[in-house]
Amino acid sequence: MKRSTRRHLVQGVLYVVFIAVVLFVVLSADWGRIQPYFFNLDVAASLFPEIVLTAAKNTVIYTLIAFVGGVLLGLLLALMKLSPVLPYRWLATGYIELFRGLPALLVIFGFAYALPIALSWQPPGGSTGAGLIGLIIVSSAYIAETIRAGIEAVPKGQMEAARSLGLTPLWTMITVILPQAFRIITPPLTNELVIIIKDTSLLFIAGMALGDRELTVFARDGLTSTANATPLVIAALLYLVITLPLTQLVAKLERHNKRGR
Amino acid sequence: MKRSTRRHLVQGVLYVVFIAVVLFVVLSADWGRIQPYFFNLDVAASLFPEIVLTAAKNTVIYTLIAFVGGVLLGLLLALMKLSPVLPYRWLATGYIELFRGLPALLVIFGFAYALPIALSWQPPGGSTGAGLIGLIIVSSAYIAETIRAGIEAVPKGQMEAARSLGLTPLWTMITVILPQAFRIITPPLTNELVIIIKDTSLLFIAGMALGDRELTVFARDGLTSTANATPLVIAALLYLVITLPLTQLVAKLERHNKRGR
Amino acid sequence: MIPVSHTASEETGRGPTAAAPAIEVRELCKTFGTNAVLKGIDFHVDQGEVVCVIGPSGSGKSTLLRCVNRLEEPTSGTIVVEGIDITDSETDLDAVRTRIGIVFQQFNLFPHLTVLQNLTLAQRRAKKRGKREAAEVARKNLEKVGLSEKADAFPTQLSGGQQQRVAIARALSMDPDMMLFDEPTSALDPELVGDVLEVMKQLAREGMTMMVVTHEMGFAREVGDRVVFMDGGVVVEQGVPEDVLGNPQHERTQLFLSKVL
Amino acid sequence: MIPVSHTASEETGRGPTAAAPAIEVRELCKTFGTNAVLKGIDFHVDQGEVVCVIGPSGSGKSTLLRCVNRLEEPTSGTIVVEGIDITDSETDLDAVRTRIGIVFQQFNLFPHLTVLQNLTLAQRRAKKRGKREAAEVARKNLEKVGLSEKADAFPTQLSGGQQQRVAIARALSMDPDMMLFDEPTSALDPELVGDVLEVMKQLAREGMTMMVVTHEMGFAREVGDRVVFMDGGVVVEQGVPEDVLGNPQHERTQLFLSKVL
Amino acid sequence: GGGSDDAGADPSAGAGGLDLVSEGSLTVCSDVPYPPFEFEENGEYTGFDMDLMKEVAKGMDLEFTVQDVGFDGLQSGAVLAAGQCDVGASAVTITEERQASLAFSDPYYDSLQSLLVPEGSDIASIDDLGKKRVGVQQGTTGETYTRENAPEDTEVVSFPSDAEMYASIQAGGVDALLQDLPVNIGHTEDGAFTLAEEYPTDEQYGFIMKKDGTEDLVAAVNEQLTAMRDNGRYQEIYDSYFTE
Ligand SMILES: Nc1ncnc2c1ncn2[C@@H]1O[C@H](COP(=O)(O)OP(=O)(O)OP(=O)(O)O)[C@@H](O)[C@H]1O
Ligand SMILES: Nc1ncnc2c1ncn2[C@@H]1O[C@H](COP(=O)(O)OP(=O)(O)OP(=O)(O)O)[C@@H](O)[C@H]1O
Ligand SMILES: [Mg+2]
Ligand SMILES: [Mg+2]
Repeated sequence: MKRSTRRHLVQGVLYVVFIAVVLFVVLSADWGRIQPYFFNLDVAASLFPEIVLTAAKNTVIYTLIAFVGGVLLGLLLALMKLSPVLPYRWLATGYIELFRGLPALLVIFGFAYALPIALSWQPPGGSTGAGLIGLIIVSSAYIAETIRAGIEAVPKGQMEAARSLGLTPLWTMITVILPQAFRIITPPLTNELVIIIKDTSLLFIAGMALGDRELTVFARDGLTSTANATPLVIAALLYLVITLPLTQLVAKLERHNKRGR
Repeated sequence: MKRSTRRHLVQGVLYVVFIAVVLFVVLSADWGRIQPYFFNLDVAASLFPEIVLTAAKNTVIYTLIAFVGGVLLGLLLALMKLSPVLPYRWLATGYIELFRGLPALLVIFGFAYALPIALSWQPPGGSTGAGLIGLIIVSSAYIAETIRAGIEAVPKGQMEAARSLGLTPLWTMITVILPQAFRIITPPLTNELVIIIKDTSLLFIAGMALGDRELTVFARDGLTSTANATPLVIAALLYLVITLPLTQLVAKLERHNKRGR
Repeated sequence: MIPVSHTASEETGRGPTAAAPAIEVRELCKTFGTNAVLKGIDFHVDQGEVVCVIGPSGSGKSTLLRCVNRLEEPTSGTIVVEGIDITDSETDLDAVRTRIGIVFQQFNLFPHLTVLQNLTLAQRRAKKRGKREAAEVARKNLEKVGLSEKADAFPTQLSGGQQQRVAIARALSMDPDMMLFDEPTSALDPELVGDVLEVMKQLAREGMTMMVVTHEMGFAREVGDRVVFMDGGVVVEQGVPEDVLGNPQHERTQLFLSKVL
Repeated sequence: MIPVSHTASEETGRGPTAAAPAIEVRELCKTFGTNAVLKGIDFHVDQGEVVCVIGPSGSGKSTLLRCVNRLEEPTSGTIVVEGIDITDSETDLDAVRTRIGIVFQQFNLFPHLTVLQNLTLAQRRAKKRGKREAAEVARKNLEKVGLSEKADAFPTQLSGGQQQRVAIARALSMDPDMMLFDEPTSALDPELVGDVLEVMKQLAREGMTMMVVTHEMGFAREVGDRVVFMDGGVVVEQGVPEDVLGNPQHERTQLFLSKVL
Repeated sequence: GGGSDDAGADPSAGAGGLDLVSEGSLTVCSDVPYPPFEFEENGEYTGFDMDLMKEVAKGMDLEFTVQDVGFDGLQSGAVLAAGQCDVGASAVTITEERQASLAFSDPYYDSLQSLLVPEGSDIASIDDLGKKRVGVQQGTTGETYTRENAPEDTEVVSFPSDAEMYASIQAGGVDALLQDLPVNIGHTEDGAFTLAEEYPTDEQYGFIMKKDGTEDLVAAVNEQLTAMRDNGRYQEIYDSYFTE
């Protein structure tokens, strides 16, 4: 038997096994039993349009706030971590290690409750505002590492060329390093954005007013009042509607970068 | 004024501002008000040794199960995504996009409840077992992308050199590509491990028997029964005890890799 | 998709025959997307002949060489290696490849394996040689390139020139019938070029069939039996070195030589 | 930490004087960790002189050149550029650097800026030139290197030789008093080397002070006023090109030249 | 299972009539802890709901097994549909909407709500909540009651569980909590908070079961509840949790 023939045979067998597995899973599932709990049409209909106009909208707003805040704070932390000044480096490292090591749930809880107790200060935006501060803190720790990696990925020669032209360190950073760093990290940064979209579901731990509800809280409200899991499924679909275009964008950017190399 | 003098001055001012901010935060915090609610010694004492022997232990066990499962499934998905066979690529891409786009919370919920209903099948380990399947599914989607990136980061010349020596594609993958890919991705893979440690806190959505509780469930139960946040603080510290050595390891590996280049 | 001509293999049968040229390329075309890189190449290397291929950057030299062992899929045309039509989809490529040694500009040693393991891997997996036999062959070839004492070193511990000599020894360990070189000295510091060229001259003296893409005109003049000048995806001129290098007929050849000599 | 001698600047005052050499290096030592790379270099370049530095890989040529504008921090020794002691911590390095043009082996163009923007950036930020004046100077220098028509191209759209000529034009746009070159043609395809050398010869004819680290012995012989041979971190031999290249005194020089000529 | 022999007093709950998830035992799902309805003490599940179900199981001659499940799985009825347990006992309010998806037992507890405020607060009744922030637990009677009875301009903040609510009132995030009376009583113990008002609601708690195919189980549970009320066992348990 020739090798190429054998290879075709192996490939054929793999195909058959693969299709068999898919068929088995699909057929052995009792779709009729799932449907009333997970795809109840009446329940689904009762969620609209509010689930989009309030819940999805709030998810997007919270995501943008946490992302913009995270990028600004993250940029500061990244520069501190790369700074020659030792205490800055320590502070940034400690901050990043701390907030990357803790579950976001606990951090949000801490900021929502410990901060007001400690400082006798109510953050703007009430409980959601406090939760958002926690989310910004967590995301900035991750984003700081992404930005630092981006800065370090800019070839050292760029810095040297800029400095030997007489540019100051600040101007070098602004005009030469950061523009390239942000281009390099657009894919991982978009990934951070997707992660934040999903982490907004943790804001609930800080408590939420009716008009402030995002997708997960809204879905859980629906779940308790209807005693049915359909709201979670609808929420899941809406998450995909928001995140999938972004992950597609990341994939496209990565392909683009690869070609550019 | 000489430039270097000016630079020293600017740096000095920055220092002063920085120390002032730190002092302000420390002094304006009312530590006396925080202490009884967040560091109650009696409450803390009542948590031991169970919080270590049961909760932390379970967290570690769940993490290992989800990580090993995630790496095995992720490797399969990565190879499928790089395969020349179109349906494999589609399936892997769809799977990865789906489970990276959904909040882990919803996926765990789905697997904990939809799977048993649909298949009339109780996963081993009860609700925790079902939740773990969800966690494996989610982590495998992320790990697949990490492994794929690792494989693609192995210089193309390695594959070409191996193939032109007459090695088959399978042997090339096993003896040449994967060993290098895994070396490259040790840092991001360790990061995935840290993320999984923290994501085990989401297993609470699947519910948990007394002996199966991990750190977050244990701490939240403690919070409710003691009406005090000390259990959360202790849990946070224990998370750091588990994650910090790992993040340190990642940092060390990254420094090492950089030097090696 | 790939027009396949069986004539060559029908005439000569499988396996090398004294009469057949080592490499015979007929009307080879290769297109990347819309970029026609090879535009109908007719080219051959006789048994025991040393052919040097020269030409400007982008003229298609590497692509031609890579087509010869199907690292690139030809768009059309026929390539017959020792009487075997390698554009035929039934041909066992892995077996043919063990008979063609290739050395690239980038040395492409396997960085995770020692020098000895680099030399034995393909012997054992593709040639199914035993451990002892493979090591014996490897040591013999390491001695040939003057690096016996480096058997247990890792590639990164060697200088560029040493790495390239190991790459040659690795290719020789498969007992190839011919060796292809793609600018083997371009990535080397000038003072390390000599050692590599010396090894190649030695090979030529021993009667190895060789196809060498190079910018080293001195080597081409001294060692080459024939020089082929390529430009824009076609063979512009070929002949004995004295003619092509000393008295070029075509304008393009004259222009190129005026720049590099 | 860095021993500083004020004698040079005290003797000559600030600013260039006709008598002072353009570059004067005295007892320069540079250690990386435990690796002594420069072991007491005494070296100078006079106004209008073209000095070529040759030597084997790792001998410290690049390190010497990089010390001259403090891209590397000298471990000990003095470097006086146009009468200004640049190892003095009070020296405004950015101002000195605008007077020293550097061209690297890797062209280090800013990939996110057009050719024109590459040439105007430092003029505007470091020399505070107006937009129009900067563009004018840039165009003048682009014409000088024969690339007027590429002003609006991005670096990736240029060949290696064109990129290197842009890098030269960028350095010239700062109106430097001297130019340092670090193997400016090593990263180029052989047929692109000529254009770059031509631009450099033109510069030399115009009387530019130049320090050129190179492997191009032809250039050194034709253009160099003096050739300096370095090995193992010391200057082994120097003199007019005919002597050093044609009739080397030291064994190490002879060995090196026998390999590269 | 052998257990149903004894319950054979009622012909409708005859042997084999109950399709239990684990033969011979009554598996009860609950979202623990929610004191005093369900909580853990010395490694055992206890509380009002738990003690009642323990009696029910005993009366049906079944083993009593508890599964601690998450809030979402329980409230959506998914744990019942997924076959993890037979009965849900977790202070679930009987509502018409839920009855469309779940089967309820007879009511076993009249929901009493109350308003918790910090000591010295100027909130004396639900009518003072205007422009104030009041914390409620998602999916509870307290939440519904607040939305229906508090002034229009009250800001109602919902929380995943009582733990976060209590944390929030301490942090000053909310000015009052409207919650099950027994739960709020627990929060008055250290003296920082006090009860401003109590509200009888016309809502009641019931045990939940799967919607379809559990008619026999519902009847059997109801029968036990009736028997407990008749023989005074219900009052005994009630008093141990809700009367000083
Ligand atoms: N994988 C590929 N995809 C697309 N284009 C390619 C690919 N490989 C080579 N090319 C293009 O084919 C042309 C010829 O490339 P090739 O490497 O054969 O030239 P060469 O003569 O070897 O040049 P050099 O001396 O620079 O190595 C170039 O224009 C190159 O851009
Ligand atoms: N940043 C650095 N850190 C540590 N060692 C360094 C660094 N830069 C250079 N070296 C070491 O200093 C020595 C001299 O390097 P240098 O680049 O000056 O040599 P060179 O003469 O320019 O060689 P080449 O011809 O290869 O460019 C080398 O051994 C190198 O490994
Ligand atoms: Mg090539
Ligand atoms: Mg150098």
